[in-house]
Amino acid sequence: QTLTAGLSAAPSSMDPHFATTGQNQQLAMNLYDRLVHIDAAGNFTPGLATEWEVSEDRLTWTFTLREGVTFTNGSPFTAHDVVYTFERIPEVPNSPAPFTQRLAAISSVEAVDDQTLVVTTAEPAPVLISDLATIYIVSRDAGDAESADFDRGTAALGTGPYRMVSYSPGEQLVIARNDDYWGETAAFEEITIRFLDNAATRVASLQAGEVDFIDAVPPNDLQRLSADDGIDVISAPSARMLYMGVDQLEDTTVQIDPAVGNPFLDVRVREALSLGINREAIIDRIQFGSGAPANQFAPEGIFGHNPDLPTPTYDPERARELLAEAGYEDGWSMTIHGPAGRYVNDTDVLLAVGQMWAQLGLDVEVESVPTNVYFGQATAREFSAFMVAFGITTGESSLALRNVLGSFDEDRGWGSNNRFRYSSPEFDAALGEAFEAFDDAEREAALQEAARIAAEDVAVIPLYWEGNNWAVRANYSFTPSPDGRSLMTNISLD
Amino acid sequence: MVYIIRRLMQAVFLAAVMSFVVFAGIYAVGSPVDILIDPEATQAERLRLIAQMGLDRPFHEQYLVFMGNVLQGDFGNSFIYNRPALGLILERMPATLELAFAAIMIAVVLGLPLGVYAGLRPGSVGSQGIMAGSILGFSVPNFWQAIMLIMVFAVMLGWFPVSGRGEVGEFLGIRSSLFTLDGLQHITLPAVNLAIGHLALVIRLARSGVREVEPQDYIRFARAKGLSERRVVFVHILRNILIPIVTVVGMSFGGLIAFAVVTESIFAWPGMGKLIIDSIQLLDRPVVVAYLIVIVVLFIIINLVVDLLYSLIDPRIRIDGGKA
Amino acid sequence: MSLLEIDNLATHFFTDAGVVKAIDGVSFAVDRGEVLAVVGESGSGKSVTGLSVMGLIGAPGRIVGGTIRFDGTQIANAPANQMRALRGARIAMIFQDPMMTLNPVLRIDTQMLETINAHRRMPHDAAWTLCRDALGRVGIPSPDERMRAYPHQFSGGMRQRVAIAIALLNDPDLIIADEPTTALDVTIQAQVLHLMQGLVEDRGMGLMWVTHDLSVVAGFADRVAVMYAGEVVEDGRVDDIITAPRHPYTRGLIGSVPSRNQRGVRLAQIPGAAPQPLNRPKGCRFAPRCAYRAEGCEVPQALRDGVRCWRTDALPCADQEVLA
Amino acid sequence: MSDLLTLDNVSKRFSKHIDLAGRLAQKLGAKVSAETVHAVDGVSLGIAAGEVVGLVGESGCGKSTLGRVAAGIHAPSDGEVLWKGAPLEAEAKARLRIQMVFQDPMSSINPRHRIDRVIGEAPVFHGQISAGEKDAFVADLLERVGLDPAYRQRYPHQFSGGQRQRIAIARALAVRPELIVCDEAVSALDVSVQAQVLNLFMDLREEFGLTYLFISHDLGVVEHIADRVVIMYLGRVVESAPVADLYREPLHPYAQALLAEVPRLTTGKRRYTPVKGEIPSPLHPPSGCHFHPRCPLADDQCRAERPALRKVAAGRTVACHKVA
Amino acid sequence: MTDITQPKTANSPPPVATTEAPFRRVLRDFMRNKVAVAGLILFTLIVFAAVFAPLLAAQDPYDLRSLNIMDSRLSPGEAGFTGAAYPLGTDGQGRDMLSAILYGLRISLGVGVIACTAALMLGLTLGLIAAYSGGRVDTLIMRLVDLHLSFPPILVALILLAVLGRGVDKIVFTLIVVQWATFARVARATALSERKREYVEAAESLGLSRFRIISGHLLPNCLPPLMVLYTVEIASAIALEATLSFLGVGLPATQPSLGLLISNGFQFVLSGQYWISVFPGLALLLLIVSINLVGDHLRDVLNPRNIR
Ligand SMILES: Nc1ncnc2c1ncn2[C@@H]1O[C@H](COP(=O)(O)OP(=O)(O)OP(=O)(O)O)[C@@H](O)[C@H]1O
Ligand SMILES: Nc1ncnc2c1ncn2[C@@H]1O[C@H](COP(=O)(O)OP(=O)(O)OP(=O)(O)O)[C@@H](O)[C@H]1O
Ligand SMILES: [Mg+2]
Ligand SMILES: [Mg+2]
Ligand code: NI
Repeated sequence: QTLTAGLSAAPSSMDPHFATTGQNQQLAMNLYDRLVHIDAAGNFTPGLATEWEVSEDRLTWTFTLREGVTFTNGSPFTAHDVVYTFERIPEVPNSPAPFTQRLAAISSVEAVDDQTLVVTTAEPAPVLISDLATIYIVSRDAGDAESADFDRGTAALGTGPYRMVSYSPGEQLVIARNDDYWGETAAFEEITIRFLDNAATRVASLQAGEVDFIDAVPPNDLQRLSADDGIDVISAPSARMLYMGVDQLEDTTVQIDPAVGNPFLDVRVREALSLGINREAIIDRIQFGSGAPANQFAPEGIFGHNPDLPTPTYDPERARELLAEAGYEDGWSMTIHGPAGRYVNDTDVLLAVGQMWAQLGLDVEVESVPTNVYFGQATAREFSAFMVAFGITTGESSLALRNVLGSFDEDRGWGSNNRFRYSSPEFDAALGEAFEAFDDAEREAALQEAARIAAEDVAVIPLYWEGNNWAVRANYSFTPSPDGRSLMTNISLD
Repeated sequence: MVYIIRRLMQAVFLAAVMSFVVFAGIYAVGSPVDILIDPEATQAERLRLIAQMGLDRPFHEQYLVFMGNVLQGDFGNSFIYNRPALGLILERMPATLELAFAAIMIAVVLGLPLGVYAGLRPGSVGSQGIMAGSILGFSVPNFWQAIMLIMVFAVMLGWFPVSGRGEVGEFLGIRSSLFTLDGLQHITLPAVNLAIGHLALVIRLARSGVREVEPQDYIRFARAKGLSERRVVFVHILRNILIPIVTVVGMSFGGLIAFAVVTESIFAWPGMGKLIIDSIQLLDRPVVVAYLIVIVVLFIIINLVVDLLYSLIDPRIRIDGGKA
Repeated sequence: MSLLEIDNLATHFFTDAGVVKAIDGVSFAVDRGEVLAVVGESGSGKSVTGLSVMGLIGAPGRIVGGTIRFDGTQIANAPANQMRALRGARIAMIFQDPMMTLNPVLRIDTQMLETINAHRRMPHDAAWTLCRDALGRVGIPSPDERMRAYPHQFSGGMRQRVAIAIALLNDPDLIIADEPTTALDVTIQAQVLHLMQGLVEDRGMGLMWVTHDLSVVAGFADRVAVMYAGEVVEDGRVDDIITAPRHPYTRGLIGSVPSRNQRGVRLAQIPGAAPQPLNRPKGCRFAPRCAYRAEGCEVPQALRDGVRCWRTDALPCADQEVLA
Repeated sequence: MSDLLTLDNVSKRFSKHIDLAGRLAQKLGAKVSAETVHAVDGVSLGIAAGEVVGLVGESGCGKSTLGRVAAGIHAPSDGEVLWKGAPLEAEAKARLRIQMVFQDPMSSINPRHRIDRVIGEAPVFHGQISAGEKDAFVADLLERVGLDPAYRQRYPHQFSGGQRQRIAIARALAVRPELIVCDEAVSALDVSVQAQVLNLFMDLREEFGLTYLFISHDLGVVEHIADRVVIMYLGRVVESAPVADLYREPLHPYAQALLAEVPRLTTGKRRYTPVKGEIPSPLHPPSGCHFHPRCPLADDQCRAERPALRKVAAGRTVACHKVA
Repeated sequence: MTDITQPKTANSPPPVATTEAPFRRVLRDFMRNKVAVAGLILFTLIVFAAVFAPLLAAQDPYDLRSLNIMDSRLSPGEAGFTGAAYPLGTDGQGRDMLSAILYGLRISLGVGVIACTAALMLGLTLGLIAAYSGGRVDTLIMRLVDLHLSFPPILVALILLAVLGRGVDKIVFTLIVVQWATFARVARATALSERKREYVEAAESLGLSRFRIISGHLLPNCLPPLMVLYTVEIASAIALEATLSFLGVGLPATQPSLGLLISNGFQFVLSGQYWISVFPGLALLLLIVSINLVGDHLRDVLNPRNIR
């Protein structure tokens, strides 16, 4: 049995250590294995490590590695390979999304024997396990391989369910079943993964039977594909939240007349803007029902989700009242910004937001900026109200909260995505607690508290969690995973 | 000789100017780091990346370093793919070239006979149909045609695959999808898409060429010699109308490579066009500059070939110095 | 029976603007070994006459009346195959502009050999020798090399000689020469005239020599047919026509030639200009310009006794008139 | 001298210079040379007031170029042009005193201007007449050249060739010239119309006391209208003589050949015995006397040495080693 | 006999049948071809619709307040939230397609015409200067043109727009940059061949000024081929703008040109909401075809070989 899949995003490299980006990782997952796995419920399960324990002082981790595992070149998997991998990661150059952060806590690694690995951290690091669940182990036979050697396949030595057959950048990746895989035998003998970034092409290819599976089904095609008997559509919510960031730094803001001041400093205004957005309509009319109204970064199922937060309901009356209360009954003029082509139907969503705010009495211009310029300008704080998204890939909300909502502080590494400069000591304190807590329950409570504070402050104006959609030919089935990746291992033939 | 030197000088000049303009342009747009960088990354990682890519240095320094490397044949690594930019482009060039070639073939093989027919029988219904078709072909935007082709031939009729390059065969050491049945199936729609505009152009050129050449005395003389109509048309007329056609086909070969940007992105054809548009969007400067330089070189080669063809077709033209 | 007999030939062009009666009443005959000069001003229909004989009138033109007998067979509007077999084999034609009669992109040998191959089977070597000898005969130095040259490598006079050589390749019975020397310089014109003179004498073929300049053929032709506005107005032996022109137009024509008149003296001139073929006078076409116009000139004239003028006998003595 | 216009040892060269690429190629050992055409090569000529000087020679011998130099359109590369003894260059007004009439009445009149602008523009521009006088002025001029003044609102294409030539003459007369350079002014016209225009020239000469430099390749025309004839061969004057003398007894071998070949309206068969050889290319003229390769009298001296233009009799000069 | 020797009797009326001015002749020849006339009528209608779009359109599609997202993707003729029917349906934002197309035509046509006119003027000026001056000026200008023409317009535009960003002014600028060279080259070529004509020499020998010769004599004679090019280039500018919009650069999303409308609707084509893409597509097609029809026939009519 073979499978041909059409994926929307091509990887930047087949080097599993090059970038943490989803499109790279979801492919690496087929070829390489990790010490620890995460199951659908978010629990850590044994991978290449069969068991692990933490010392009393919570600084030393001892991993017992699985026996009898071999790499695709036949050499056995040992602790030395793990050491090699950990040492290689910081050496990979030019990575836009390096793994270094994931190994930052580690102060040393040691292969005690072939099957025993000891990891020491400088400080107690509760997130180590979840970080290790993203590190792919490569055979030390790869030597000083460069990223290009992984593309060519010469260094692509893993222990995953598949092995690499061929890769043409931007075009396709062919992988074949790894018969020596220690786990469940893979479902397909060979998989051809084609990179089809044009949505219409992707859908047409599925319909024409050229591919059996596609991801990122454009929402507008959902209905039609569902109606097709030969095709099944699978939808799942994702952990990527779109939101409007509004500048809260100073008394004035770039896109608004200084005479008006900076209305966003007033929490009533922020709340009004949030109440003025008809999230259901956006999801229904623009996203064709794909996605869910959002109230916080972590959707249900993500560690740190606060189930008690209400979702803002569309209430233009109340919104206008609040604006009036804040002294802005006549509104103000401004341009709102969003990227063009970065998120699903992003320009349309932004236009809809503009429409809705215009109906609150604001004089809104909408500008969607090509992605390549957009983020630079956003970072340079050239926008006053702008649309961005943050997707949680680690299974918990801590990074999202720290990077997006934490007070901007370069030295501390907080608030790197806080382009609108929300800053709340309470929030920072709550989040800080979460980063120190070793106990899961304690951490969860801290994260939930932080989420609550942010929601009450209307730190950002949440829009919706993007929906993920896949489609398969009817004789295949696909089970989405919580991280929203398109994993070949989740596809099977009926 | 003079001609070749002149061409080379032009090429070097062109490449230098282009590379500077593009380099400066992309510098002006912004830093790729902002697009590339993982939202989860810290400031330290960000700075490290900027330093690694050499983006922290002043503009002129970046440019000089880049040009220095270029002179040694190194165009730098792609910011995104982390691989040599030139290699990345050369890897994808065959696919684009083969697409452009297939399109040119279609345009010429279909366009020439149709145009000659329309030129020989200007009033007939057939030729008016051809001309109407060519105006249409001229007018319909490329991307729109592509969508329609996919809709009709791939999705509705299922005759051709929607996307991709298909199987690649090897013949005489050249790897191309033109050598396999599967490959041919795959290339048909994109090649047709790319060809339509140029087909229309070739038809027009052929038609006006015939209308120009036919009343000439040497065609009359050929007829007066008692030659068969076939020989008159295929030898005497055709040879004479080839010049403008070769020019335009040659020029448009470059254009095709560029227009492949649209076709490639719609048909998911793994060529340079798709790469370049992504690269421009992601500000992958080394790739964009390398691409342009490769294009300049291609253009020079094409122009040379066209000029050589000229002197083959038209003995009056000498390579070094225009008309004799 | 003459070699070529044209009787009341009419060829019209059916254009958008109306029917252009290019020729309308052309009659004359050419015998073997005879040189007939067809003389007339620009637009009088000389070339159309020649092309009509060759069957080379293309759309929108058509022979609409009259007969052309070649060697006894009627060939006006003959089927294409029949004409093709005659053209280049038994009737050959040479055109005015030597720059344009040879196909610029084909080698001389190609253009010569195809003329032979179109009409008879012959081994390549023999055909080649034949061609080379033909070139030699028209006075092209080192014909072996020249066979491989392209037309642009020849001067105008040489090209015209090559064209003549091609016309002679298949030993035609009749040659139609459409102003073959008009574009040439005096000394080169003399070379061509010399050549043609020799050929006609040696081979005894018929020659129809079209020209607008009576003096060119004065010492060369046997007979002259004078054309005006699409019809032959006078036809006779060359000496008779020069010494005693009988049609007023012929008189004017001869009177206008400067070298015949004394220096500095006003030239005899015909007022006005030849009528446009779309709106010609109803009756005698020359009447509006005619000095001897009288009542009775409003009816179309017939060619009687070699003149198309009913008053020819009433005209004053020619010599007196010219000096007037 | 009382000459109106004097050309003193005037030369005109057209050269294609070598560019940077060419020089590079030269360094690399390629044969690259600047190509220079000596269109006019050391010509001295005086034109007296009221005189008609005929300038004859074969195509490409530099007649037009000389005419343009004389009219001040081209600056000479060497030598001097004097107007009434003073350098022509210096005086803008003097240049208006010399006007040209060109060969092709189709291209010598701006097709987009109405006749009144064609004729009236320059005098108004130079302030010779006021804008208000223009209409009457143009009407008057049209009448003088034999055209109905009512036509002055028409466009050039609405006139026949002869009429257009009259318009061109009127345009030249409009700025009150003293010398008119007629460059093949009647060559493109039919014989009957040519006679009309020649007559007009003669009439105007009398009426306005004009001086002509009358360029033509038609010896008959020149004989008719000129007082003195200058014969050029490949950029040089070979003979200059009063018209009667020259036609009675040409001295230079080239002049002899040329006059022998002139077609004449005479009766009786005539043998053409042309000079052999082609006209050499002005790019690579023969050494010594340019005519030597075709000259029956040529010897070593002719091959090596350029013959000077010598005075052989009153008003007669010849450039030939062989003429006593 | 007197008439034979009397020179001034050449006053016979002009034998040439046509008595109209060149422009009228062109017009008459043009009118003879029905297809071309149809193209002209169509083009005039489109221009009319574009110019008066604000009066004709039911809605101002650029005004966010007048849009209602609840009305999005209504099929042609369907009534919306507020009860008003949309003759050609609505797009994903709830824009009335008819209004959007009218406004889109306005933008597309405006961009094409303005850009081409500017490019024509620039190219013409430079081309004429190059042709008339010759020498170094000529070389310099022509090298520049060569440089330009050896780059496919779409690439130049893509890069330029990446640098400039979005906006009507920016796309107009880009189109000018992309097109001037073509005009310059053609202008120079025609000017060079016109220059060889003797009427220019005649003007020189009449002592007219340089400026007058270039502007009064050369220029009008160089215009016909340029006018043909101009029409064709307008069409190609419009198509290029559409392509660029399709590729996501060029015009801002709030001011959709036809190209942008098509591209926005592209995603809906396969899902059945054909009207969002097809109607603007048809409008674009009609516009370009009509321009090409006019230009094409103009070429035939202005062909010097047809002018007798
Ligand atoms: N293809 C054509 N379509 C329409 N009219 C034509 C065509 N060919 C010739 N004519 C007309 O027929 C008439 C005779 O033309 P023809 O070429 O025979 O003149 P000619 O005597 O050879 O003149 P010239 O001395 O200029 O060669 C002309 O008025 C011309 O306009
Ligand atoms: N502008 C120019 N550039 C280069 N060469 C030129 C130019 N004008 C004339 N020549 C060359 O100068 C020589 C003389 O040309 P010119 O036109 O004076 O000859 P002509 O005697 O008038 O010939 P014709 O009888 O054909 O008009 C020719 O070889 C021509 O090629
Ligand atoms: Mg003729
Ligand atoms: Mg000349
Ligand atoms: Ni009388």
